[in-house]
Amino acid sequence: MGMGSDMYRQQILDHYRNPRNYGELPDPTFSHAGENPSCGDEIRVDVTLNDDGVIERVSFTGDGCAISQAAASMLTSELVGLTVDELDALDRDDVLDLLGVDVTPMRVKCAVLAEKVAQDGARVHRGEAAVDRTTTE
Amino acid sequence: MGMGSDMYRQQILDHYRNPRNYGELPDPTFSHAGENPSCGDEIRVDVTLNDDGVIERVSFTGDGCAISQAAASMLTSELVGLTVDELDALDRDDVLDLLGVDVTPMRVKCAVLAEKVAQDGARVHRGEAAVDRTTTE
Amino acid sequence: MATHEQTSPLDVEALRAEFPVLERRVGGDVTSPGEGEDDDQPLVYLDNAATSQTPRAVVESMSDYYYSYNANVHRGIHHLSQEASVAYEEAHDRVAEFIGAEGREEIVFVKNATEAENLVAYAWGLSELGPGDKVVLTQMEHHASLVTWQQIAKQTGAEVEYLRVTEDGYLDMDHAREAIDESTEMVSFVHVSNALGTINPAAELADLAHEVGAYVFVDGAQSVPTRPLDVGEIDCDFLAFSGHKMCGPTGIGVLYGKEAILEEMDPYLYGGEMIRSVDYEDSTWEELPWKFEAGTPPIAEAVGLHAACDYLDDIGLERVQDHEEMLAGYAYDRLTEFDDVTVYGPPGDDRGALVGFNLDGVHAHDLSSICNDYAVAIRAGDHCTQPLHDTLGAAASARASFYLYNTREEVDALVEAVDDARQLFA
Amino acid sequence: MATHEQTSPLDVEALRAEFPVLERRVGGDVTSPGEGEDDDQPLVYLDNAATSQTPRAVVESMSDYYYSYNANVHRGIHHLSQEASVAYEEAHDRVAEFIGAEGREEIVFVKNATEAENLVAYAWGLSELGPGDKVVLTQMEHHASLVTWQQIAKQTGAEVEYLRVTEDGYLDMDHAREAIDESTEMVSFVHVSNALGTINPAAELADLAHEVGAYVFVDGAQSVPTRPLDVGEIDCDFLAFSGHKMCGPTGIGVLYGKEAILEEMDPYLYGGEMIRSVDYEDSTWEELPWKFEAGTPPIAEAVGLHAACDYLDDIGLERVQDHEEMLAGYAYDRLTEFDDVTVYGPPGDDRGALVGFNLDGVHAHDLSSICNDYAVAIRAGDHCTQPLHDTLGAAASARASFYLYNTREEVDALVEAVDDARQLFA
Ligand SMILES: Cc1ncc(COP(=O)(O)O)c(C=O)c1O
Ligand SMILES: Cc1ncc(COP(=O)(O)O)c(C=O)c1O
Repeated sequence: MGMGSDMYRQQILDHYRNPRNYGELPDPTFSHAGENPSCGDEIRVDVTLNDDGVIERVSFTGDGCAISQAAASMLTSELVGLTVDELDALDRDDVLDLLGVDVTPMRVKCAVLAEKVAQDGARVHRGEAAVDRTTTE
Repeated sequence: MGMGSDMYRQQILDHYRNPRNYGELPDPTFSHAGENPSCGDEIRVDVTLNDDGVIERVSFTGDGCAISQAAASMLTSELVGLTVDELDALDRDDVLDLLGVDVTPMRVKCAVLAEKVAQDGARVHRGEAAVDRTTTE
Repeated sequence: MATHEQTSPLDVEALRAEFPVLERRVGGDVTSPGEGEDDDQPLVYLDNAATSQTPRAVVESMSDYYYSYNANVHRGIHHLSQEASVAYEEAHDRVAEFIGAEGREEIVFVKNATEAENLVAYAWGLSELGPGDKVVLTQMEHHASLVTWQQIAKQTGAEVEYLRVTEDGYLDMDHAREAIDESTEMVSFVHVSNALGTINPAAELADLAHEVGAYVFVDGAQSVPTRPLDVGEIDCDFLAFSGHKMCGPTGIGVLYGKEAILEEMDPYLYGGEMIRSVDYEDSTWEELPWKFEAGTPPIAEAVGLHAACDYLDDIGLERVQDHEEMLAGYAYDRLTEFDDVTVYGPPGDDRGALVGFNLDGVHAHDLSSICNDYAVAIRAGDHCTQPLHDTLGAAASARASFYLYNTREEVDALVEAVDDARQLFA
Repeated sequence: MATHEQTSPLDVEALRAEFPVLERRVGGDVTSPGEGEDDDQPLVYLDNAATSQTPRAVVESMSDYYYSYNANVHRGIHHLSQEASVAYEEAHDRVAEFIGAEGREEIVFVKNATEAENLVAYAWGLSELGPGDKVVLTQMEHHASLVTWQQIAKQTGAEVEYLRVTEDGYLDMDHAREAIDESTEMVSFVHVSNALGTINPAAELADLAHEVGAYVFVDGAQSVPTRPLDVGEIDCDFLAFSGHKMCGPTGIGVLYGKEAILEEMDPYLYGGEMIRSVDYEDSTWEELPWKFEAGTPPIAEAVGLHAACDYLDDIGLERVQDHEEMLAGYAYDRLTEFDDVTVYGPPGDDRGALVGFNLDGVHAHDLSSICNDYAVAIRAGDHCTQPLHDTLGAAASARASFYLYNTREEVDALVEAVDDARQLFA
């Protein structure tokens, strides 16, 4: 293997090959989808909240580059137990930390897609926004 | 007077100040007008031909920069006695020779205006062209 | 007589060293310029309203682009493309900052100020204008806006009204208050006239337009390079200017537009980089400003324009303005000393950095030729304001225009050349 | 397997010395490019279809313009303006010669190939197209022509028909013969596909179009830079290409049009330099090509494009073509050795200077990122041919594209990087 694999560390490749939380939830509190047109990445996130507004279950489906799909897999693994406000407070550095590698400027849009989709979904659910589909471009 | 007067040698200035053949002919065989939009120069030439197609009388009217008006004055002084074919055979070097100075590229259009107007007028007269107004741009 | 400053706030000698072309010597004999002739006189470049000269820093920024990170922008993943993309996008940010815009969304790179006018005329005008609508221009418009709005109005059935210019070269504001009425959809005016030197009251005109719900398009081709300008203070909806008049390169111009308005507008040029998605049936558009930038943009030129903004801001636009107005005032005073010279436009202490004039009995082109014999580069013609020249009763005028590297001595050289022409043609 | 030449007719090492950027070393670690990181690997630039690199002669011609005769063109009487005007006009002559056009009247300088498409779509299409008319394109059109004609057709009620691409990446000429019928007003096609590498039979398509009285627009963005091209031989009515893909600068493109057709067309951008005369009521237009060049044109860029034509002709376009096709064939052969790599388009011995491909299970963007780790610059995406990619069933593809300064060793570096990606994702 060559010298060039930083952005594709084993952990990312593992999440890409074996995505966690992949699939659709039966009765989600909200679902939201989005895309990163620059790579053609697509992500849809399903979320179930309990009565206190805490995330109980999360899943995603999607298609696209390794960075976008691995980021979705990693992020969704972290969301259960967070409140919607805590979800809202996440920023791009949180995702980049999860990925554990530096992502080049042009690929940041891939990395943050799942996060933005989940956040927009929550906002639409709370009536704070009217985003039809999220896009990271 | 400064060093910069080549293009405005006394002869040219003289023709500009005192144009020869200025005015309109009473009964011209043909009249033709044209312009050089780059300087806004305008020239109209009246020509009388005799039965052999030889230029008998020439006059011009016009308005514009010194180069265009002096060239008209000098050229019209040379045309009497030429046949229309000889007029047609004149080229821009003939006018530049008459002026007796080198004319900068951007001003050549001024210099050749009268010549082009006379030639186009003759061509229209002979039915060889349908130029409404001549332009040297 | 001279009411303006006599001294410059700039260290002009130091500035001139940054412009290699100012060391150029040109042939004293106009009749055979160029090669093979002794280039014996130092160039006096007074044609800055047509195009400004370009400092080393700007030229080198572009060579550096070509020599170290030239690549196509947008969506490229490799190093060079990332570097070029960042540089290209940051050039938008830098220009936004330069004119006080909110951000890159409001800055569209086009090829020149003229294209900026056309962009709005096509993308907004063609669909929004119609019979009964009015576009208000001024009699002193440059052809860039005059011809564009005139032709788009013709195509849409809208009417054009031209605000009059007073005897002393000012915009007739009474006429403005009357003409800008409820039927007015667009008020487009030149900020600093490139023919008269008039500085138009941009904020006041913008107020008049906004009161009747019209948009305001400011032609900043002569103002952005020469004075501090803040789109927020003017509150214009659109602003157009060109790189090549502000120490920047040819091949790039800028359209500023308020984000909310640009957002509403359909694109005008179609192609790569401006689309969101395309299928064989239809297409959707990219975000601002890319929606209006079809095809490979002027990348090196954007880098150069960024450097030009840095260059001008380092000097300080207030000081540039003071310096130029000092020169324009001085030239005005010297030229009006000749009885047979007519200087157009407002008085010497209230004008932009240029002086348009005519010498009785001498065609402006002849005057320009004679100045050129003195290596004094001025422009002669209608300066793309042909209708204005018709109202002035002059087919053409001579124009000397100044920039940060010009000196009072250069004005003296101009005056000497004009005096020579007077004697020659006397 | 390899049926094409293995050796190059070019002295590539000598040529490379003219391109300073090719000495660039870039970070081996893609994750933090740029400053502060060891730039430790020599750049392998294989993104030439997006933009080519720029030789010293071209960059220096532009610096020389800025440093010694920068001035606005047209109608300027002073020395610098004369020199700049002559250079600007001669650049038209040089480009005319480069593509076998009759003269400068047929050469319009625009900002890029995309604008050339739009110019014709607006100036000819908007007024000439209507319901019942058909524009014939190909499924492999670049967005520059696809989106432009699609949108102009929508506005005018004309219909667009896309010529099919066969399984092996060729244009379906049976479909062409059927689709190009009496209702067809325009046939616009890409000469060399920037996604598939297909070389379309331009003269044959032009014949089909002319038989039914349609115009022919050739998108030469990829062909003009890479092979000898003569507009007379193709007999196209229009041709578009960009400076930045042919060793020239950004900020300039060319529209070639037959003189008689351009003559008939109304202008599309309005402003200075393109008018004959203007009053407050109406305007008349300049001669060709100036009628289509509103505002201050890309002067330095025209000088640079002239130098690029000289540069390419000195090398010889036949030799450039042979060299590139050798590289494309070699890359095709090497990449098709991998079972899990799909190469799009025609066989290796019948294609332009590029190879578009995908690696099973690996997104093209990931592949491009990994190549970048090897300092191999390739492009990934839909290459502005999104509808074509839909028909290929691929959202994106990776593309390596070659030019005169590339080597077989660089192809080897690409193949090594692709192989690394295969193993990494296996
Ligand atoms: C086939 C083709 N047509 C048109 C274009 C558009 O060229 P530009 O972006 O320079 O306008 C390109 C380049 O991207 C191309 O490859
Ligand atoms: C006032 C004014 N507006 C517009 C323009 C047009 O600028 P450009 O030719 O760069 O498009 C100019 C310059 O000639 C100008 O002086």
